[in-house]
Order: sequence, then C-alpha cells, then structure tokens
Amino acid sequence: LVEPLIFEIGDARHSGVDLEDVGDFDHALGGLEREDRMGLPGLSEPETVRHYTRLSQKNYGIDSGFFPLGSCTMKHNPRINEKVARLPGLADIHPLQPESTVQGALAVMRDLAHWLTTLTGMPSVALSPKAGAHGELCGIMAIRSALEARGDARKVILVPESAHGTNPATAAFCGYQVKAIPASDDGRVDLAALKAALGPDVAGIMLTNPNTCGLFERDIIEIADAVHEAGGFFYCDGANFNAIVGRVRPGDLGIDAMHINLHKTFSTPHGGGGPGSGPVVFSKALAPYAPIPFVEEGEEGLFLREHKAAEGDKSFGRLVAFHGQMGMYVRALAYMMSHGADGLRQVAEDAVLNANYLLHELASDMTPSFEGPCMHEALFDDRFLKDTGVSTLDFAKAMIDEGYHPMTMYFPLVVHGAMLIEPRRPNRKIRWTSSSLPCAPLPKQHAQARQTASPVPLISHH
Amino acid sequence: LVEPLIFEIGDARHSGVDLEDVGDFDHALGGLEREDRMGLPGLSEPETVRHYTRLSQKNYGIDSGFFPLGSCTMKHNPRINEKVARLPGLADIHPLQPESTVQGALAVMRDLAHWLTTLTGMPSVALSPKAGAHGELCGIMAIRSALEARGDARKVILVPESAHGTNPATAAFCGYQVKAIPASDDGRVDLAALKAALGPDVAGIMLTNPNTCGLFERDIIEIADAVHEAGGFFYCDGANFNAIVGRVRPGDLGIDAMHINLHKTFSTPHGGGGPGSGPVVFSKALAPYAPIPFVEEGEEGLFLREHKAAEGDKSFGRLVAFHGQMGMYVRALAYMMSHGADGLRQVAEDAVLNANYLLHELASDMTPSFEGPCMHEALFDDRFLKDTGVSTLDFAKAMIDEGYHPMTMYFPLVVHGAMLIEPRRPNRKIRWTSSSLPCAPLPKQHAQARQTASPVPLISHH
Amino acid sequence: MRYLPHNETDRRAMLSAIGVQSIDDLFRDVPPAARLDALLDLPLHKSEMEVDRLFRDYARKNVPAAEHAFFVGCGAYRHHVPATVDHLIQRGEFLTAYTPYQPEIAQGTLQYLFEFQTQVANLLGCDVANASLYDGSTACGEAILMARRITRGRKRAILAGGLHSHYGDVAQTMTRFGDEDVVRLAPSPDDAQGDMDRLIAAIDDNTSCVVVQTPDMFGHLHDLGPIAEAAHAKGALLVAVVTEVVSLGAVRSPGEMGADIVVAEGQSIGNSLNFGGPYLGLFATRAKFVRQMPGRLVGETVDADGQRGFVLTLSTREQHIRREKATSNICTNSGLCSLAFTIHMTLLGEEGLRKLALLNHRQATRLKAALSGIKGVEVLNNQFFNEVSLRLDRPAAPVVEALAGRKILAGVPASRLYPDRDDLANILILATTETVSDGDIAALSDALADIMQAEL
Amino acid sequence: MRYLPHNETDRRAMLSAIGVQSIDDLFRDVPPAARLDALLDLPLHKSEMEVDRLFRDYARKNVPAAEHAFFVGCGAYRHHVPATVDHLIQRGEFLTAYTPYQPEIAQGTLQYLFEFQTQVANLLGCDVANASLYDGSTACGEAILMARRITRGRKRAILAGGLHSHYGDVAQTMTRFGDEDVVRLAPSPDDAQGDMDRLIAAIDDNTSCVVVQTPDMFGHLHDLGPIAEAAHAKGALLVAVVTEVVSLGAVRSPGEMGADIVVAEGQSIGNSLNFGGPYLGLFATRAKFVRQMPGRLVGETVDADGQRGFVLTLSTREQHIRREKATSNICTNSGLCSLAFTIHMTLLGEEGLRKLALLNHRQATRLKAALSGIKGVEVLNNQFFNEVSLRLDRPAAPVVEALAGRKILAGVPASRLYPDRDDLANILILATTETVSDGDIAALSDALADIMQAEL
Repeated sequence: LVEPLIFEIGDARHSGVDLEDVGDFDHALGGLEREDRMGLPGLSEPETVRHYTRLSQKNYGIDSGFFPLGSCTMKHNPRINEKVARLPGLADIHPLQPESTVQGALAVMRDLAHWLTTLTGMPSVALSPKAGAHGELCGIMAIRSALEARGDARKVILVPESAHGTNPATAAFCGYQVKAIPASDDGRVDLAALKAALGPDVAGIMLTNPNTCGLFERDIIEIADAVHEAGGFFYCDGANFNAIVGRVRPGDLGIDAMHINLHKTFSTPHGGGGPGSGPVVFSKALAPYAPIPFVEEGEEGLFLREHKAAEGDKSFGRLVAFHGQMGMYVRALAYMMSHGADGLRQVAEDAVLNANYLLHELASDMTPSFEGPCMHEALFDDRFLKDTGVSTLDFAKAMIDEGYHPMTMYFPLVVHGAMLIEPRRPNRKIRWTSSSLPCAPLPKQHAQARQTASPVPLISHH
Repeated sequence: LVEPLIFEIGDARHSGVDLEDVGDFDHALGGLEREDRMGLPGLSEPETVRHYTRLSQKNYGIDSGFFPLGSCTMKHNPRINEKVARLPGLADIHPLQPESTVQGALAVMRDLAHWLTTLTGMPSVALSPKAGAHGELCGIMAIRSALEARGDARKVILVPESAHGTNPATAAFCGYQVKAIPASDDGRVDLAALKAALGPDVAGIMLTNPNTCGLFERDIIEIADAVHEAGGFFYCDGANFNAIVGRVRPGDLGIDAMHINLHKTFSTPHGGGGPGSGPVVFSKALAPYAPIPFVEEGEEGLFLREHKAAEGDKSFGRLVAFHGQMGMYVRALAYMMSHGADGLRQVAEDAVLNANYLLHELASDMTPSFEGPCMHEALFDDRFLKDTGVSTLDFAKAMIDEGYHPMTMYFPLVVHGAMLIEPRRPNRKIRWTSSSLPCAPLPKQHAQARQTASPVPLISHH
Repeated sequence: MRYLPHNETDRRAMLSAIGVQSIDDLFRDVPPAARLDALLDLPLHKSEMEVDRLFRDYARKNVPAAEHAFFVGCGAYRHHVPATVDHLIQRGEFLTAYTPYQPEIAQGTLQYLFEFQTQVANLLGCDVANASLYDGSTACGEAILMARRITRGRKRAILAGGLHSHYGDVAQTMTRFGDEDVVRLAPSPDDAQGDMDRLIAAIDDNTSCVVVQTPDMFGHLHDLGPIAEAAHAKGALLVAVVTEVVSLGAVRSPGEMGADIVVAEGQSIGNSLNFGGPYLGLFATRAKFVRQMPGRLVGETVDADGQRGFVLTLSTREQHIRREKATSNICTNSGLCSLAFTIHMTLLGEEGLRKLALLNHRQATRLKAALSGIKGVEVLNNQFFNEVSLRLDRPAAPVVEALAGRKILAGVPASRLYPDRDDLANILILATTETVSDGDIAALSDALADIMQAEL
Repeated sequence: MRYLPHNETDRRAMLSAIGVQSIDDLFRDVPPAARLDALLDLPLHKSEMEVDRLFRDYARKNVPAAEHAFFVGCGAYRHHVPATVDHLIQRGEFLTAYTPYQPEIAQGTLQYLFEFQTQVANLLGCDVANASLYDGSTACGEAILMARRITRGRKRAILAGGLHSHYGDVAQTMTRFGDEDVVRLAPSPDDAQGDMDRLIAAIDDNTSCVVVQTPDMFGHLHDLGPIAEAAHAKGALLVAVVTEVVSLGAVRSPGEMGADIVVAEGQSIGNSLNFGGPYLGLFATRAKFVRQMPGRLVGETVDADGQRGFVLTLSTREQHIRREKATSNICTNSGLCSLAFTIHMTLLGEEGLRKLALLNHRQATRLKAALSGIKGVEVLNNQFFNEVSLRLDRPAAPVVEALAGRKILAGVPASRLYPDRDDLANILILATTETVSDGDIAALSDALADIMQAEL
C-alpha cells in the first residue's frame, strides 16, 4: 500500500504539539521576522505515529530477518545500549557545561579510549571522527601532518584495487594522488607490485585487513616493514576489525593508523545510514598529530584538552565541533563491557566460524573466488552462473523475492560478478545448505523466472 | 511467512541472558530441588528480538491504520504516557514499601481520584478494580452489600437486551438472577417494560449509557428515579463514557455506581487484551461499601487505608492484592492532564461529531439501524445487504482484505446482522463517502468475490 | 490538542455536512438538566513538556528501589528485566492491538499467547494454562470457584495460614456472595510444619479444595505431596499458589507434587514492581478440567490453505458468548504483561532460569547467615527460596522505618498485613533477589545490628 | 554470551563440518608473531544488570540539564522533544536498517529522507537539500569546499567573526591540505554591525565565499541581504550558517535573504544534547548547484508498475562510484538523527514551529530584561533570537563556576572557546529555550546580582 507523503496529508494549520500560549511581547528580531509560508505540514500526534509506523514497515533491518550483507558488518543492536544511552545523566548534558559537571561523561570517553587502545595495541586514539570515512580523513591528515613536520612533501598514496571507495576519495581529499596496487591470484595485495610501487614520493598505503575479499593479508607485517622502510606510513581501514578483535592487535602488525567503525565492530545501530562514529587509533609516530579534543586526567579530575597548546603542539587541529559522537561512545562501551575480553574474542571467532561454514556448505553450489579459510565473509563470483542466463544482479533480486536482504554485489571489483556474503549470526536452525539456504537454489527457481516476469516488490503492504 | 514457535527454534541449552556465576553453596531447599526437564526453550537475544519483531508484524493495531471498531473505544496511546510510567520513581517502587517512601505514588492515586470524581460528579471512587468487568463486580458487590446492610435480600438484576455480555455474567457471579429488558423501536430501553419489571425483588439495573447502539438513553433520569423509587440501585456500565466526558456527569443522571475503563476513555494501551483498569465511582449511598484500599490524607502526609477499621466499617473488603493498576493510573492521569477540562470535552465532541458525520455519509449506501443523532458510534444492520448474497461476516472479512480492521459485527443483538462502527479519529483526508470509505462499496467489489475464491490473509509476510 | 486531528475549520465543515448548526445539536438527547454548559473545575490542557515535568515531580517524591539496599518482597519481587523485553512490548503492533477476536490480523498476539500458555504450563508442571488473569490474587480466587464447580456439592475451601494475607482477603471477597465457605487458618511463621498438619487435619468431606502457597508468605517452602495425597483421599482438590515464580527454576513444580490447579503471580518474570500493578495472573490445571477454567485460551488450528494458525478457543465458557451462564465474568487478560513474561522467559530459557533461581537462593542463604548472629534477631526459616522471616525482640515496623532512614528498605513488617495480630508484631519478612548484592546484605546486617543494640 | 546464538556444541559441530580441528586453524593466515593466544588485559563479560548499574554510575557523576536552571547554548540547544519521536526512531525497522542501497527493502528510509530533504529545503529557504551530513560544523566545511568548486580559480573563503569558533577551526582543518585559503575575521561581540562591515570590505575577486552565521555565536541576528548583494557583486557566494534552526520559525530564512548555500546544525529539532553528538548537519543550496553538493540525495521515481518509489540519486558524485574523483569522501549521513528531525518537524508543522520559535524568543527578551539592571552586567544584543551575550565587569569563567554551585548552568564563558583572547574573557553567552522557565530566569538574575555585588 502506498503511504502518502506528509505534504499530501498534512497542512500548515494542523499540529501535533501543544505549546504554552506565547502572548504579546516586544520582539527584538530587528525587522527580520519570517513572513513567507514555510511549506512545513503538520500532523496530529496519532497521524504522525501512524505515518512513520507505516513507513517503517517498508523497511528491512537486522531485527526483521536474515541479513547476509558483506563488506559492512551488520550487528545485533542490544537494547540495553539504547537504554543507557538515554539516561538523563548521559543524554541530557551539554558539551559546553563546566567540566566539573560532566565527570561521568569524560570517564566514558576515557574508558572507551582504554578499551580501544588495548584491543588494538596502539598507544593513542582520537575519538572525535564522526564516521568511518571521517576517520580515514583523520588518519590521512595525521600522516600528511607528520610528513610535513619533517619537511617531506610526498604526493602518492597506494590503494589496493579491492579497497572501499572511501579510501581513494579520502586520499584525494587530502591532496594525494592515488595509485592502485593490483591483487594477487589468491585475493591479496601483490607484494611484489607493492614493493615496486614504493619510493620516496609515497606517503603511505591504505589497506583493509581482513581485506574486502574476506581474507587476511598474510604478508601484512612484511608490507608494513616495506612501507616504513620507504619512509611512508601504513593506514589500515578498520571496517573489518570485527573479524579479528581479541585475536590480533593491529599494533602488532605495524599499522600506524586505523579507524574503527563503532557500528560495525561495536554494535552501535546502523540506523539506515548513520549516525556513525569512527575513532582512529594511532601509532607512537602519529599520535602527536592527532586532532583535538582529548580527555586528560588532572588534579581536579578529568578535563578536556580542547585547544592546541600555544607552542609545540603538533595536533593538526579540530575535526568537528564539540567532542564527537558521545551517544555512540556510550553504546559501544556498553557493548564492550557486556562482552568483555573473553566475549569479544568469541565474537571474532564465531564470525570467522560462520563464514567458513557457509563457504564450505555453499562451495558445491556456487563458485568461491578464493581458497579458504576466509575470515568473517566469503566471496563468490559468477562463474557458477555461466550459461544460465542469470546475472549476479538477478541472483540478488531473487534473494529479495525470497524475503531476505541480499548480499553485497559487484564488490570488491577484483572478481567478476562478485557476491560477498557475511553471515551475521544466523539463526541456529537455518542450515547453510542448498536445500535450505536461500542463495543456492535460487538461480534455477527464481532468477530465470524474473527475466520473463516483471519485478515484484519484496514487502507488500496492505 | 510462517514464524516458527519458540519450541521449534530454541532449546534448553541456549540462553539470551548472562548471569553471574553461582558457584557452590549449601542449598536450603529441603530436598525439593527441581529435577525434571522444564520444557522452556531459550533463544539468544538477537534471535529473541527477531522472533517477536516478526510476530508483531502479524498484528494490526491503532498505530497500523484505520480502526473503526465499535463497542470498545480504541484510542491513540500517547508515548509520553509510556515514558512517564517508566520513570524509576514510578515504576521501580514496591507496593509494600513504607508509605513515607512513596508519597509521590500516593499523590498520583489521590489526583487521579480527584479527576475521576470531578468528571463524573460522584463523591467517591474505588481505584483498585483491574479491568472493566472487575469494576462491574465491584459495583454490584457494593450494591449487594448495601442491600444486605439494610437486611434486604433482593434477587434480581435487570439488564437490557443490548448489554455487553459481562453485565449478566457479573450479576450472576454475585448471585443474582438476570432479567432482560427489551429495547424500544428507537434503540433504547423500553421504559414501560422497565417500570413493569421493577419491584421489591429487584436489586438494581445495569445499563450502558451511551448504550451499545451508540445512542444516549433519553429517559435515563426517569429510569434512575423509577429504580430508586422501587428501592433498587442504578449501575451504569461506563464503557462508553468517552462519548460524554466533560459534557455530562453521570452523577447528575442518578447513577449509583459506574466503572470507567481507563483504556477506553483515558487512553491506556489496549495491549492486545490487557492489562486494563476499571475504577468505580460511587454515589453517596454506595460509597461506604466500596472496597479497600483508599488513599487518605493524614498529618504526616498521604497514607493508605489498607484494612477495614475494626468496627462499623462497611467496606465489602479487598478485591485485589496491593492497590490496583498503578501503571495505568499514571498513564490515565497523564492523558487527563494533557487534555485538561477543555481537551476532554473536546474529545467527547469530536467522537460524536465523527460518528454522526460517518452516519450521515454512509446513510445512502448502508442501512442505519436508528435515526440520529448517534453518540460516538453508529449502528448499521444488514438490510442493505438483502438479496446480495453477502452477509455481515462477509462484509467484515472484505474490510480485512482491504487492509482495515473490521467494525464490530453481530453486536449488539437487538438488530439483525449488526455492524457497529466507532470512527476512532480518522485521518483527516479519509472521507467517509462511498467512493473512498472502504465499507460502502465492498459488498459488490469484494464480498461476493470471496464467496467463490478462498480467503486470503490480510497481512502477508515474506 | 495534539491528539486530535481536527481543527475548528474541519469541525465546522463536518457539522455543515451533517446539517446541524452546532455540536450541541448532536447532544440533544441528553436531558437538559444534565447538560454541562461550562467547563468542569479542573486544570486546562497542558503541553507535553509540562506533563513530563509534573510526573518527574511525582517520581521525585518516591524512593525507587534502585537507590536503596532493597529487601521488600511479600508477593512482588524486584528482578532485573532485560531491556529487550520492554523494547519489544512497546512495538505499536503489540501495544495498540485490540483483543484478538479477529484472528487474521492478530496472529502475533495469538501466537505469543500460545507460546506463553505452553511456557506457563511447563513451568507450573500442569497440562494446560490459560492466557493469563489479572494477577495472582484474583487467579487464586478464581481457582477456588473453579474447584467448587468441579467438586459439585462441596462448599468449603480451606486456606493455609501461610497464604498471602491479601490473597486470603480477595478469596473471601470473591466468595462472599456465593454459597462457598472459606476457612482461613491462622498464620504461624514459627511453625511451618504445624501449618501443614493443621491444614491436613481440617480437610473433610465438604472440602472443595485446600489452598497452599509455596514458598509461603513467610518464606517457608512446602512439600505439597502429602497435602495432595490427603486432599485427594477426601475427594478435595489441591490449589497451589506461587507468588515468586522464579522459585520454580530451583524448586519442584506444584503440578509435579500433585496440585490440581496451580495459580501464580507472574510479575517476577518480565514485569516491573509498578507499585503493585499491572501484574500477571498465571493459571494452570489438569487437561480434564479445561472446560471449567476461567479466562481466555488460545489454540492451534490450520487455515484454509493448510497453514498453521492460532485462534481463541473454548470461548463457549466465556461471558461474551454465555452471558450469565459464563464460567466467570473475566473479559480482559493481562496481555502486555504476559508478552513481557514470555519474552523474558524465552531469553532465560531453562538454563537461564535455573541459574537465576540459584542466584536468588544463594543470596537468601547469605542473608540468613549474615543476620543469624545478631542479638535479638531470630531467622525462622529452614527451607526457603529467596525470602526469610525474622522474629525480632521488638516490633518490626519501627525498625523498618529506622532502616529506611539509612537507605535500606528492609522488607515488610508482618503488622502491615496483619495489623490486628499482636503475635505477629515482631515478625519481619525479607526477600533477596539477584539484584541484592553482598554489599547490600552487609549494609543491612550492620545497620540492623546497630539498631538492635539499642535498649528496648 | 547473550548475543551469540552458538554454544560450544554448535561450534564443535560446525568445525567438524568444515573439516578443521579447531578455530585456530581458521586463523592460520595470521602471521604467528601477531597471534594473541591469551586474553587481553580487560575485564571479562558482564551481565546486563551489571552493565546497567555501571552506566547509572557514570550518569550519576554528571549534572543533567533538567536538574538545573539551564542557559547553555552556543551551537547546541536543549529543547523538549516529544516522546513520540524517540519511540518511533527506535522501531527496529528504522534502527537496524542498512544504508538504503537496495530500494526495494528500504522504501521506509528513502521516503522519510525524501520528506526530510523537502522540509529542510523549505525551512532554510533553498531549492534542494541533501539527506544530511555529520553535523553543522562539517557541513560548513563542505560548503566552503563546494563554493571553491563552483567558483573555479577563486581560493579564499572569508569567515565572519561571529561564526562559531569550532566551525572556524573545522573549516581550517578541512581546507588545510587543499589550495584554499581561509580568512577568519576577529570576533567582536560588542559590534555586530562592524563585523558585517568588515566582512563586506574584505571581499575581493579571489573570494570564493563569505561565511556568515545568524544568529551568530554571540546571539546577534544579521540581515544577510546586504552581504549577499556584496558577495554576488564580486562573484563570490554567500554561505549562511544556522546553529539554532528553531530560529527559522521566527526569522527570515537565509535562502530568502540571498544565501547560495545554507548549512545548519539540526540538533535542536528532534535530538537531545548528547554531550555534543550525534548531531545532524543540514545542507541546502540552489538547484543549479546540486551536482556539486556533497552527501546523499534521495529522489522520487516510478517503479515498473507505475507506483511511486524513492531511490538514491546523483550517486555519481559519491565515493562508492567515483572513488578518488568523488565530490567528497563522506559516506555515512546522520540517518536516525534526520529521522528524529523529520518526525519532530511533522509534529510541529508550520504553526507549531512558529509558536515554538516565538516562545524561545520571548524567554530571551525576558532574560535580557531581567539581567539588564544588574550592576557590572551589560547585555550586548539588540537583535537576537534566543541567545544573548553579556559583558561582565570581571572574567566570566569563575562566575559560571560559582553559579553552577547554585544549581544554575549559566551559559558559556567565551574564554572556553577563545582561551587566547583576553578581550573576550569577560563575555558570557546565554541561551534560553522553551525549557527555561520564568522561575529559572529569576533564579539566575538573583544569583548573578548577588555574585556581582562582591568586590572584584
């Protein structure tokens, strides 16, 4: 059923709020009173509830069912996190209140920083970036600042072919040229090609690990050494940190900076596209260049370092107004505390276990792109669809017809007709076999049928 | 899509909670340890969220769409009420805490009582009944107690034919014989028949006003006088109080007792069948017989009268453990305060306006049972379906097919094939005409079609 | 008004369409003497912000359990309810749904009630459970009436002394105008076994049922086996009452011990304290008695397409069909509370419930140990779950007041429930749940020892 | 672990199906030197009850706004958000949804974003708005970069002195490694008109844009007309910044006054203070610039059956298509915050927003009146919306600390934002919204008068 737009059901003369009568008073707007019609329709409260309830019913989320999306970890969003984030003592406080009145909030930031640096084995973290891509910006800016501080005007950032699109976009944003590194036959960075590309003009490399093919970069320490030897820095895209948390510390791999998508690894809600939060951990070499603000411990308790110190402060400055995504810090910290050191490690293990189980069970029906083991996601290509007249897109749309969110399609770009599947904690009773997993039998049953019939919407509403 | 039962997806060895380790300790269960398998499956938290989310999607509520149910007012459930009812100071308090630690809770009960007695014009209210039918029980028990106190062992309660089924059931529960009073041609109590039925064995009458045909009992004051003259009491079923709140006080009509369904008139959630709350207002004659507990004002603040005084206390006793539905008191009081004296009156007026508008707009397509004006609901019968081969049931099921909750069918019993429609605050843009209201054109378009085809479910899930 | 879609323009247009001058014309059937022309003497409408502020003011005048060491029980228990539960029951499709009379658009409600009934039956150890009643006390009253219907001709229910006093009061009220006779044995917190012996001795050929609570209101656990045997030998039924359902994660179920009808207060699972309501009456019995059971029952069926579905069943017992011949006058159940129960129980599962129950029990044993050595304090319980009673050397009520001043809500003085019984004036009933920390117990123990040192 | 569906039995079965011995075998690609065998030095998992308790402990160490008279603003404002808003955004179908790349199963997200964009464009007085950015400060930075792209060859953005200092800092950071030059004029709270005059004087042929905030960070309202005219005359763009969008219910929109790009912090509508985030960047511009706009844009389309539907459009500007040639590197928007905004705005409607704005303004006029007579206090604003600045006869920061001790959070001392500028040390910035009562104002006025009586 079509739900009309608010502009079709509401109008300027109805409202869903009651407010105290304003009465007469002398305005002090200096003649700038608004006089135009604003075009902002109002609805009564019950109409509003109904409208947005009905819109929500046209969505599909983690709570709705099976969600095998790859490349962007979709996690269960615990409601205890939503609850504590709404405690008045955490939600109803202003970023510019006196620090003496927000010691608990500063403690949340301090404790979150402790968990993140301990889990990554990195000495420092900047919490303020507002999302993953913003974290990338933060990391590359720190790299450029460090290079400039030593008078080194390098111009190139290396990015593997399989990288997320934000990586090259970020490098370009910071004034770098992007140079692509090809993948090897086993779905990893071609080490030889990388070494050949390194040189005095290379500021650094941006690498995702585990990479977007769902594989751990076996040569990562060698890569880090080579980059450092060439005078560059190693930026790691932490989008897939979930797969290794508690089992591998990025700091032990030679990484200089890595952002952590709190919604991918630490369960803050995806929310249909945000808000995100992308803290960046830094190596000792980059830590001095990290952006303000920071929480520090003083004699009278915790305080915020909100400004660059007058002299010698190497911070590249401020990335955002105020102190970042506090609401997400609370949720992420609640998630970490709920799991603990033991539970977080288990999360990584279960993610990898699920993906390998799926890879194994589907290997006979579909064509895995690379040999296992994979990490948290399994990559298939379209070889198994050869001569069926069915494309990767048909296949994904057929999954929608079956009532599931489709996997990621046509990404990464290094294999043909990619299907990237991350099995987000399946229901135990869904077995990953061709007889019960929706993916495998679909090409025959549905996708071909779709080519003759017109598409049907997934979720019909009456 | 079928959602499996928890017994099919969960088992005893999985759980969605984490609890502190118990460790070893000496039990003091006296050898009564439970040893059988309980048959209580567990699910992880994400599986639980998904299961109940999917179940909810098989429901239809006020938030989902148009809801023209008659005989049971369905109201918008404001979320501010849900919010304040969950304040720890109101939800996380125990009924047997020292009274000094619950003065705010007692104040809520005192203030709710004040609103209810003022709105009804009755001197006293018993808050504790847990639902409407429980309130009926409370009222009839008070009547019987009052009669017994004067040594009067009357045996009969008069109940109109159009009454809710709970009315005769309640009278019987209290040991009364039920005698039905027929309806007049204009859909009201037949005054002559009533007067003829009155006598020394009649304990009282149970009447709904506005009645279940959606009509105001014009003769109500005369009825009250006649009942009182015959030595009986007048119980009013307050299910339809919403239609007159702020415009008519039951106390001015000669009523001795009336329950108020807080979910019908004061917006506490219907919840798929409860919890309800059914406070009962009493006349001066019945007030002494009302059940404990009561909130009273003492020197050290508010306190609870939880026990009958040693002597001379006429209360018929305790109806429930503790003090009734506090959670519902909070919501109802929040609703009353939000509306105020002016808003509550407007609610009644809008309810009556909507119903009469509907009655007027549908009169040409359907057959209204009685002449208007109606109160908050409009009653139609099946004369307009004559010779169409379509029944009232077909008609209602066809509404379901259209994506709407159906009206009340085959009730009240006083007309043939009844369809009782209460237009709960429609969307402004739904006009009540045969071209856009789902009811009117359906017989031709759908109901006949249903007779040849197999029924289709309303809400399909994929 | 934010809840009303119409504005004055809309209203005028509708009046004009109807063909009347004013809204008064639509109220013309109201006798003139009863027409209110002016507004009633109540405050005018308020903004949501003001309403929010007023209720925060009410709340501020109460002491929420979380802010004190908290030992109050006696029929309502404070447990940690997972945030998931409260989130899910607030989904509009559950919260704002009507009674599931139209199964096509109420499968969500009907399926969870079906799951709920099965959980309740399994938990209580019975064949069948209904879709919930108002609360434990009214469920107990209904059980007595049901036993009366089953044992036609028998007219006396005997209530054990350890039955919660409010439950006894409610049973008396509910049977007040019938021909049933309710006998209440005297409470004897110091002599749990004697209570059972006297109960068994009281059963005769006119006894419809005996009503026994376990753990009882003083915390004593009872083996129902001998009582069931004695009752059945005389043709009477055993009605078992459980006010703390978490106990059933550790203690043998009443059904297994031979009870014919088991009623319980289900609040402990999924529901907050709420100052006494809304709560959740659980009601289960033997299959052979199902047609005498009050309240709603959901059953499984198959629709026209052969798909499983759920419907209200056995409605022929109910008031909306049977009117004055109905089994009871109950109409509403405790829908949302039963949803909260079933979600919480699903999260727990058998393993979780067992562990939760043992945690509760462990804290009670620690409480007993901590208080046993205090001068002037005697712990009365040998078999208990999460609640114990103390006999103090002085009246309990002032002690509770004194402890409240030290941020300890130290349980319920029996005098609150039995103001007329001098023999119970010194009895204090304390509950522990998983929310009671060892620190809370130590705080209570220290403060109580301190208070008891004072001369009488 | 309550969030993990597997238990050890499940895991063993899966490992065996895969054909490996242990989980370690699946991590065999990790270099041995980097494998962690032991657990990290962090606490073990906790029950939900403990987590709840720990966060209540954090919360207890903060002073929530509701408990004090509250005048803190400066870019984040405390408004009453209807409970409906927070309820609806928590519906799982919104909360747990992915980015709407698959329109078939994301029509809910896409339609509300479409409605949101239209509301934002209308509110700001522009042709088109995007689906939101991170917050106001990053939106401002993006606007400067966009102006640079539009005015090819021009390299200097001029920031008015009244621009929020954090916004200026962020603009400097975001342009730090490009070839853009950012000129920040000095703040001049005592001379609002002078700020504008200097800005106009600074525009030259190399100016890509001027950036003006109104009301500015000291509360002054600016007529953007003359600035737009001056900028356009020199071929530069006007970027307008609004940190308090509620003002647009009372004040002429920046678009109407001639701004080319309007950015705003949308937090005030629908979103809590949250100690600074997540907030909501609003971004709107002229239709002709739409292809240079950063972020997501949702458009209307028609599906194969002729039914209306919504899709992401103009994605060719975005990083997931264009990679290094993208308009910006932004990927995420502020989905749930924009949902909260659009729901709150729908509840308000035009009438509600106007009234809300006037209430805010009225309280500010009352604040000015109440403080104007106090010795040592000068109110600097003549044209303002809901925020005013004071010049005190002494440093403001200690005064704020002293008032906090009296349960009054009396705004932001300018020194918090400009610690290096001695000329601003005595400036105090105070905001009023509909949540500030007359009693709050009186309390502040009394306490401030009291404090100012003390000798310097």
